[in-house]
Amino acid sequence: MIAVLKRLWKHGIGTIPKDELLHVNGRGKLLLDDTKCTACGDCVLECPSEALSLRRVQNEFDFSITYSSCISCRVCTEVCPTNAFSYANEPMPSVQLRDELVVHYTINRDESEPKGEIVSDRDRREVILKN
Amino acid sequence: MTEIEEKLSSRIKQCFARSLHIRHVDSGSCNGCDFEITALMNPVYDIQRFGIDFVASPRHADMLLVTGGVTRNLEAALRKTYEATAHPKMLVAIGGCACGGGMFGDTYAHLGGVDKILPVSVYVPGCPPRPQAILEGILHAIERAHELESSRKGNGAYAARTSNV
Amino acid sequence: MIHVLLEILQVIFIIGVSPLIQGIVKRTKAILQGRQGPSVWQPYYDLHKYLNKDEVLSIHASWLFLITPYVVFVTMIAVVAMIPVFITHTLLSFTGQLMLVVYLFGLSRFFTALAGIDTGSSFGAMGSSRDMFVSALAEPVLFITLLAIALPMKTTNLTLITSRAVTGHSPLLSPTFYLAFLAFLILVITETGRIPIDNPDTHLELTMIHEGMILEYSGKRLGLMMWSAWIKQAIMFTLLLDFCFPWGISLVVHGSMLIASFIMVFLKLTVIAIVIAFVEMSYAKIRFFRIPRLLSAAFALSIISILTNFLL
Amino acid sequence: MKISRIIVAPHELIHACRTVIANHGRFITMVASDECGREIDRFVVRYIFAHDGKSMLNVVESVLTESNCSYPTLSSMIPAASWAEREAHDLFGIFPEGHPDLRPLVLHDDWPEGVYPLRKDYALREKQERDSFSSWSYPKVEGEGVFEVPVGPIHAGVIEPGHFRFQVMGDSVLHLEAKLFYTHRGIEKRSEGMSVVKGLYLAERICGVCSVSHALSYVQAIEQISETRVPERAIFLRVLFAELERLYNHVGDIGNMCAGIGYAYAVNHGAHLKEQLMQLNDFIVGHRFLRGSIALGGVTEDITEEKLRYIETTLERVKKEFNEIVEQILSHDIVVNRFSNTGILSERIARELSTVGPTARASNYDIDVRRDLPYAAYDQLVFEVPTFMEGDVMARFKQRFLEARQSFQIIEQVINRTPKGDIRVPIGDLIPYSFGIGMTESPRGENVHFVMVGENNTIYRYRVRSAPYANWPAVPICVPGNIIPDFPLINKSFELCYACCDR
Repeated sequence: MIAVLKRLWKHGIGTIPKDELLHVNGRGKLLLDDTKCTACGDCVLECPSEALSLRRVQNEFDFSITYSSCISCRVCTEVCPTNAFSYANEPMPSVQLRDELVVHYTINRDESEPKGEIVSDRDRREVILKN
Repeated sequence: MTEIEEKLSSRIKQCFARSLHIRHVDSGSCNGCDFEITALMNPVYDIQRFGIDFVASPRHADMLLVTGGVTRNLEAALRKTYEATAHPKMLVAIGGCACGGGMFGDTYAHLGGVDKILPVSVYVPGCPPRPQAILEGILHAIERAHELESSRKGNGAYAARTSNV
Repeated sequence: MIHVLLEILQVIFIIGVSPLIQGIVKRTKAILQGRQGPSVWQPYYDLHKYLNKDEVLSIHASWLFLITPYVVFVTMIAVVAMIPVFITHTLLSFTGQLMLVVYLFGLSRFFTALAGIDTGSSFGAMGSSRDMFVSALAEPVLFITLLAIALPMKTTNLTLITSRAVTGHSPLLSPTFYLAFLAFLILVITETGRIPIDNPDTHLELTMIHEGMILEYSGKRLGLMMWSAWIKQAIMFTLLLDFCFPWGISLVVHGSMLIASFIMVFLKLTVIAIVIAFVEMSYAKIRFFRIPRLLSAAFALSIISILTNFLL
Repeated sequence: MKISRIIVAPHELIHACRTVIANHGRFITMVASDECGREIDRFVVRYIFAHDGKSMLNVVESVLTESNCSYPTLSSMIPAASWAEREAHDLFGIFPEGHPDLRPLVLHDDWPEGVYPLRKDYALREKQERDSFSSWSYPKVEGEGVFEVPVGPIHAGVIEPGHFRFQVMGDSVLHLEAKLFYTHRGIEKRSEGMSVVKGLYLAERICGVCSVSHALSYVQAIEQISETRVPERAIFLRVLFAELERLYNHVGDIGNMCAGIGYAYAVNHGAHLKEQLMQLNDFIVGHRFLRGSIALGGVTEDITEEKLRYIETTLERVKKEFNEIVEQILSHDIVVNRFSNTGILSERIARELSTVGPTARASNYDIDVRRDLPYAAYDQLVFEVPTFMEGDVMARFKQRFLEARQSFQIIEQVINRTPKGDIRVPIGDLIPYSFGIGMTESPRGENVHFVMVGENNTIYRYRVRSAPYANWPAVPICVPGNIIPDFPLINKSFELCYACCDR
């Protein structure tokens, strides 16, 4: 009993205050800087969990990140030639509908020469490259 | 929504905001999410100060935290646990696997995602989500507890729709 | 008239304050573990929620399962009506009261255990069998201990015991008191299902005793079962106060005296709750088959206490 | 590590394995595979043996034809092979003749008969209807006063799923039957056809709390095939990550074991220490479970000098508190009483079942991959492998404590000795249909990964024998004779993960 009190005296209460609780330091949410992205599709091909997809919509590209699949592995940050990816310090959003876990970015790059339309096909779990 | 229903839902929200009992169900996770849920109970995060506690029986619980993307061998057990929980109840999917299959996806032994068999209130993505994210998800679910009554009515229809999955 | 009102107030006080005592125990434990812990009002919130929830019943549940929470709750209220809290008068008062208290505890136990078996769940049955094992040992010891307390007071009427304890010379001088006090403390821990006998916070279904029996309850009935357990805890604490630390319990109906005794009782209950939390934190659960040893220690203590009473 | 292959006909398997064992070979696991894509008809079984101290593995191989896919069982000679053979029977439909217990293991009773998911002609996504007629048979103990207590698969605490059946007399356990593989996700099938780079992320997710060890086993298997030489700095950093993982697991387990006896004080302080270690992990590689730290051909993240210093100061603090807490726990007489003589695993059974890790070492079975088959930089570091004679819960508790102390020492050495240089090299070419075997010592024991690559750098067959897979069969053996309330304690003292056993 004395030991219990001694420890409490020495180390106090370790609980972090409520207002600091939701503050996170490590990698959390994956973000894309759509001004840097050239829609080359390398990340889509390399992503191990098929969290990324790229789709051509007329003259633009629709780039999407599916948070429910993202495993924060940093492969995309490594392969991206323009360093367009970054991790925010906030956790991935908790949502009510699964569709809200997908964020879309529209990429409009005239000067880039995209390799083609890349679709991450979730049913077949492979990436199809179409020209 | 009738007046009675509206009253009822505010009452539920009021109840859950101060006292929430959680039952954790592992439906085939890698153990990572489970450990982060355990971490919520440690002195640093101390989830009990929010009036949230983990209980031993689904009958005592208001919320199920499901980790893992439902394996074939656990599908029946998960359904039974859900049925054994008293209304009003919520189901929160913790981790990438529970949200949509994660790395393992859809295989002969893995359904990939809790929402294929049961209605999910809140999805918490991450592999595994940090304790802070899980807590945020739980608080998020409490906030929308007032929608529970409507989901309760839709339940029958949902079961019928998913029975042939 | 004022007596009856006060006595009813006494009953309401114990029923109302019992969740708070539980809250204080939990909060103290949390602080000793180095964390902030739930608010002391948490049991009230829990109770409020349980009473508002729907129930899920096992298909095997019979009338016994359904009726048990009410039986247990009413039994506890009946006991509360017999024990002095801040005045020595009680709603029910007669010779042999102590025996009835033990038997009423036995009745609630009997029903809880049957309800545990009733649903056919293995944990319920396991909890019931263990509870019967513990109570088979604890009940005779409780008798002897109560006897050890009743003997120097020369009555089994709780009102008289308490009033004699209050008016009599300080019991702190006699060894009888210390021995009986120790024995009673062990029994308080046993009866309230705390460490080192049972673990109230456990999530391990294989080690549960009380929790195992109420595993199948949900909603309102679960709330009642929990509340009954808290009331029982409050009763045990109050009995401990009545027998061993009766200072401040008012003998007569007098305004300022009553307020003082009210505050005293409240403070004493808080102190006991904190002490129990300390005991719980400093011990681990003992091996199941070692429980008889602990209880036989209590038995021996009360026997010696009785003997010293005759010898000294 | 050198691999020597012995190829025999099925009827010669027993003889060949006996010879290997006589030459001090230690049975590790059996790997079955369906290799119908090549010119082989059709199944291959491989029994893997290790020669401790010589850094050599023996693989006894045999080809089974599709028409006659049976082979003599080795379970009677090597009890440890029993599960692997049962699993192969479930997933490939190859038949070990004379096996004493061929009940389904991985696929439960509702899986239809005659359907084998790991055969190459079975599509990954093909679902099967539930066969509700067959049921799992449990051996029963009969007699007056004996009754059965079924537990699980969903448990009351935050624990993984497993089903246990106790045959009890009062509270004393007469027999325990464990039905596992509830979290079987089909990872081995899932990996087939995946590129080896992506396979690493799958390997990390086999188990939440041994991610580094699993990833390391996997990359070692691939590096063995491609004959990659990993840079010096990287192998030291690998040791750092592996030991940090061991540390947070052992520290957490020490607290967790006290949960089995309701000693809440130690549970919470243990959890607090573990949290500090996990926050340290988060700080150095950005993941609380150290996922994403190991890469093919090295490590992903370089640890800067400041980070190394930070690790040093944090561990100094944790170490002091850890010693304090363990001292307090061990001086508590109820704890000592509950821990000693509970759940004894005898040395004989530990050896026969080829148990691994702290469990084996606490039963005086002195094996440790770090010392016997050194990998990463372990051959350049000085550390001891503690062992105990008793084999009870107390021995396993002290074992973890002493091992954690060794880990503190190893990390200290790594911090002072890590050389400068590259942290990653590209891996070489992978010759199709060659295999590699990676072995590492996780906090729970040795993890063995068998990887066979196919064409275009994809995985052809991936088999994981995790530490819990080797240790689980020992648990039901040491429970009878104890009482039911002691089971959670015994189970926690083994600290077996269900996820990496079931895969």
